[in-house]
Amino acid sequence: MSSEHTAPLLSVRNLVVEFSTRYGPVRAVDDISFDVYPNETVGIVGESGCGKTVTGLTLLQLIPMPPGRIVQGSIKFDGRDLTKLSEKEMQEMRGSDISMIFQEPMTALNPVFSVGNQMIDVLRRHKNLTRRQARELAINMLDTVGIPAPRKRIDEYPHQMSGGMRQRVMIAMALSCGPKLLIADEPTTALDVTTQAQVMEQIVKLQDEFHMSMILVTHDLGVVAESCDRAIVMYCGNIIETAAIDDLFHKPQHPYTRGLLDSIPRIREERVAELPIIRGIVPDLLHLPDGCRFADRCPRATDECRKDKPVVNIDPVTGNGVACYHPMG
Amino acid sequence: MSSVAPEQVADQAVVDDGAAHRESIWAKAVYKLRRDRLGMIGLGVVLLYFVVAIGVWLGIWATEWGDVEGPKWAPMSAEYWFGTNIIGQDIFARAIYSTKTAFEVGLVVAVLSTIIGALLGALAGFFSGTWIDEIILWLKGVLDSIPFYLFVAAVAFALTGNPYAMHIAMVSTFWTTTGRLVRGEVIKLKNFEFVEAARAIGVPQVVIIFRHILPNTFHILLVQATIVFVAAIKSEVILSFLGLGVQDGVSWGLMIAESTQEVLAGFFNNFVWASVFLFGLVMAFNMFSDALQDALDPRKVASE
Amino acid sequence: MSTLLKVVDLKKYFPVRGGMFHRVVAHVKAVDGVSFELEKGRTLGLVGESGCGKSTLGRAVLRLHEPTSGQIILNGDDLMKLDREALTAHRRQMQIIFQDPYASLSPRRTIAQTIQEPLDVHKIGTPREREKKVEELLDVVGLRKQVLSRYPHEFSGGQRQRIGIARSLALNPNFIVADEPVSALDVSVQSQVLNLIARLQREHGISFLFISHDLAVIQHVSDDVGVMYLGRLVELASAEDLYREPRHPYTKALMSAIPVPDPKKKSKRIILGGDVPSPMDPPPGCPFHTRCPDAMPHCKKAVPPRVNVGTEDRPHFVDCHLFTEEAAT
Amino acid sequence: MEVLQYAIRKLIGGIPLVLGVTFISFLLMVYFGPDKTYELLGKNPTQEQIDEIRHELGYDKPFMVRYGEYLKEMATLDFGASDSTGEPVSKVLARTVPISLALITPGFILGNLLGILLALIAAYHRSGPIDKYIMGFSVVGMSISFLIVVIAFQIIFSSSYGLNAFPVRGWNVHSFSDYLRYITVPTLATVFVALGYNTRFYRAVLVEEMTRDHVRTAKAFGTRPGKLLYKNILKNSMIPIITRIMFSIPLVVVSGSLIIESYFGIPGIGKVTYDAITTGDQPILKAVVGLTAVLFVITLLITDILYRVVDPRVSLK
Repeated sequence: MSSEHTAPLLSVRNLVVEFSTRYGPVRAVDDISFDVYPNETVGIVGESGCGKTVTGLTLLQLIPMPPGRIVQGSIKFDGRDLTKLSEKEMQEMRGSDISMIFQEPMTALNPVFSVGNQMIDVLRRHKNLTRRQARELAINMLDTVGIPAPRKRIDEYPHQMSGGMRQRVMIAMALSCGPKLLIADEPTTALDVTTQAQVMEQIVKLQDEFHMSMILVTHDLGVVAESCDRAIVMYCGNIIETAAIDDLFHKPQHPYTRGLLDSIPRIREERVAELPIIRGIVPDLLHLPDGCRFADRCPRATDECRKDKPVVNIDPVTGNGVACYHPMG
Repeated sequence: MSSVAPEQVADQAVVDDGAAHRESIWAKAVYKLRRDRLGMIGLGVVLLYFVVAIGVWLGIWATEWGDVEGPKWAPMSAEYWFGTNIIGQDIFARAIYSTKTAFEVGLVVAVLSTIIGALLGALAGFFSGTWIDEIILWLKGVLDSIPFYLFVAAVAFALTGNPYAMHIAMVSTFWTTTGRLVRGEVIKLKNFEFVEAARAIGVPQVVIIFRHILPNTFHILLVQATIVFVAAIKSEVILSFLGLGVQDGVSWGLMIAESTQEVLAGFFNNFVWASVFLFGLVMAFNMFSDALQDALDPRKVASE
Repeated sequence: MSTLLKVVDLKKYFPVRGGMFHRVVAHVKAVDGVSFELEKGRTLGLVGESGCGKSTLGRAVLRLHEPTSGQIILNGDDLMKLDREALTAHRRQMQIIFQDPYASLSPRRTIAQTIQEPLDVHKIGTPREREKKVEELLDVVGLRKQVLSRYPHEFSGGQRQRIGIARSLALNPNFIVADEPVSALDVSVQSQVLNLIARLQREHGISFLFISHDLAVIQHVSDDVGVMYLGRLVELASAEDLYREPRHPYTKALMSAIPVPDPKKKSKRIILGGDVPSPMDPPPGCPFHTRCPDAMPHCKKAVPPRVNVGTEDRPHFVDCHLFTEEAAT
Repeated sequence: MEVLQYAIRKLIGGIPLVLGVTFISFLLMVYFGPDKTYELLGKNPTQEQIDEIRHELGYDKPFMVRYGEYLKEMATLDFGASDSTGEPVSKVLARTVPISLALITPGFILGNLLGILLALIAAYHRSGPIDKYIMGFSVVGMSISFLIVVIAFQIIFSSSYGLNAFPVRGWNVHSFSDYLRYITVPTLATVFVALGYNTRFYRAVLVEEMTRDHVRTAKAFGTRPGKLLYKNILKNSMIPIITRIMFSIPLVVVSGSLIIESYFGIPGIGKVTYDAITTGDQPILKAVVGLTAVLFVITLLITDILYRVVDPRVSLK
């Protein structure tokens, strides 16, 4: 839960990320602000192309630059503005204070080195360890993330492991230097449902053990509901709603959030003839409407919505906020 | 559109009419190509050479390439722009005439190797893992493992006196790279669902190959054809030097071959001008080919 | 009701080649003895995790993948006995809808060419009539006539999926295999396409074999549901019964693993250990015994037979020793 | 043991290829090749004389028998004697192959090493000015004919019109310094020509590897750029790099030395082959073609084993 008493660990303000394309610049992330408090899990949800992944990557400045560019905004982490750090300082930060895990565990690990080799590299990069010490620590980490026979498996190559196993290795690597913040970009999307459950449970457990904050980037509202404290809903590069998890799922304010929640196929008591839908399609980032970007698909839209873009107003008490002129009650 | 059920109206509303801002690989390629300055310069130069070649072909200029006109080894002058060679032929006329020879060799070899490479590559790819594939791969392996100049020599022997021995030899060996690339692409494409969809409909295999698969390899073929064109022109030079190249007429290769004796005696005109003409065309073609490759690279296209 | 499709003991083994002269050294048992029936106008949902063989099964039923053995009886004809020509003729009544909306349309062909191709191949009607039919089909899937001369890349994923559906409807099939038709789409578009498929089934009486890894999607469209694990059908029942009371331990685990988009309903989860075994070397006995929380010694030895735990007119089949007599004693 | 088994399997698998190469070379060079009958006969030969010579040369035997004999020569490495000099082919090879290797190897190694180095620099500065210069140089290098480079370098380095610092042609090597003097110009020419193609190819490979997910992962864990380049990118690019190097060996040894040696008048295998081409010396040509095919098969084999060394995913089974 957000708290007014502790300072946020991460504080993003007015962040704008642009990609140059031949049709002109595209703002993948357009003026977003949010906070992440210590030990808190914040979900960033939205459909493909909404800017959630770019947000995650931008925090560590991992978007390809060029064509990407941070146009403005600040990313304050632990009192330092990451946008102002030199590339060298940023390298120190990556993998030690802030770690990241990715969607596709098959391609995210280097196929020609054993997992141990890769883990030892990370450990020795950020900690003053001998090879032997690093290896022992790596074995410990593999054990911690639930890999059976870690002493044997540490010398295996990624292709010798299953998808779930590889993702655990990624997690072990990410946590090995004791980060304060973990950015998980669709960590279970490429996995099967049953494996997904295993891995998600592991992540949540470890987050607790390691006293980390976590940003969980996902399109899966189910995953958000189960493991986040708070969530940010993105649409076309904007944050359109942010709320504590119970509020978001039970009293969604933004019509888009509501539509998204309604349209997820879920196991129901009764089979319904028609699933609720959101009309229309996501607008092209190159041709965004002037007003609210959801207006064309919104059942509540008025002329006001089409004229000016609503901004997120954060309620100082709940910490919830919505960018909508006509929020749902 | 008369009978539209109520649900359909709701449905139809979800479909926007405006085209999404995606373009075909070709539209993107043309756009990128036109913005590639070096590539466009390259294309311009190639076209210039092409016009020269057409002129020769039509008999408009350089008709006197074979005539002994002046003294031997005349220096550059208003009459003999590039001087004359050992028997007094005009080097400028010969260099111009050679442009036609180069285009002949390049075009014939590029077109034929591309066609053969496309067909055999597509067959091998579509029937990958079967004996058809095995045979084509074997043939490719065999041709790749005979040293090129030896192969040309052998073909020249077998076809003694045939002016196209060189062309035949080049086509026989140059198709293999195109074939390999097409095979790889076809193996990828044939597992695409649109090919399965065609099979599910009952489209015959031959039609699937020609209508659904091969058109999707055109970008590879185009780039490959430009590469083969350059390779053919460059090989002609060396083959002519070895005495296996162009049989009648003249080419930059023949001119350079002639010049090897001259340069040691201090007469550089033949060598320099043949080299400059050759380099100009090859360089321009390489620049164009590079730009084409960049423009048609699906990954690069996708990244934007 | 009458049976449209009857599949008996269908097997599809993919040879694995290796060694000298590309000998067959092993088989991937993608589909290993599957039997089911599909009634006219109904939808059988097929659910399972990746690699369980559900997609292969869908293609084997259409003989897009040549089955290794078994019977496929569609409208009284055994498809396995047909030669190439007769099979092509039979393709009029059976069609397939694909997963990837980007890979399933030929990129160099216009929408009109794509949708009309089935009519051309089977020489149905005059060119004039074909054109008219194509327009009708567009109407049915909710696209406008103007799209005909455009190319696939001009459309969004959901629109492409509609085009694919129009193509598969062109021959008025009475049986369609839908292979993960919505899993590549965003949530809000998913419901649009699911609604379309449900409507087609109601209005045209088409029978579907609907393949998905998503239990919620399956529930929405299916009358009956089969659960696959490692090439076998482990549970087969009406959707209502299966979702109300799953019987097979695997189905139970699968159901519990789905993240519920409701933070207040944190379900009690059955976390399965380990990974799915390789289909090249499936375990002896029950394929699920290596991960089954209820495994008994007997499960390692014998392949469980199909048991009806429902009633005669409302069957609920389970392939599990928990319900057989010899194991109970 | 695994490797040995694999090698044997692979060599057996190479038999069809060798058969194919020998068959084609037999067909082109022997069966349809030039007829020596009339060269060996005087003017106005009688039919008996013709028949006798043809019989001696084996021209009257059936196709398959002649091919069989050719294969036997291949298998026993007994190619007879050169038509033009009468020297046994095996002796010719023993004399010339070492010279060619000594001539070609330095340029080959340098061309690849420098190519990789330039490619690394270009890839590291991708899209920047340094990259553009290197790639520009590479396209220029690719556009100049090998023959032009050889002639131009000869003029520049070896003739009185240029530096006149190195021998113009020939191979009169008695000491290491002689060796260096004779190989300098050919090596420079080889490197110059190879560099354009190599740099461009290797850069493309490296840049492709740079866009992979695992490189981003390594970056996300703070890996320094230098380490990223040699550990994540170079090591992962080894398969295409090895493929290129290995497959250019048969080509360079025969085709490359052919031009260099014939132009510089160096008595290596290339020169011998060139002379054999111009005089139609079949025993030599047969030997060169056959042995190159065998070399090719061995190259394939070694390449596969090297793949296994650099990539754990490759299985030799």
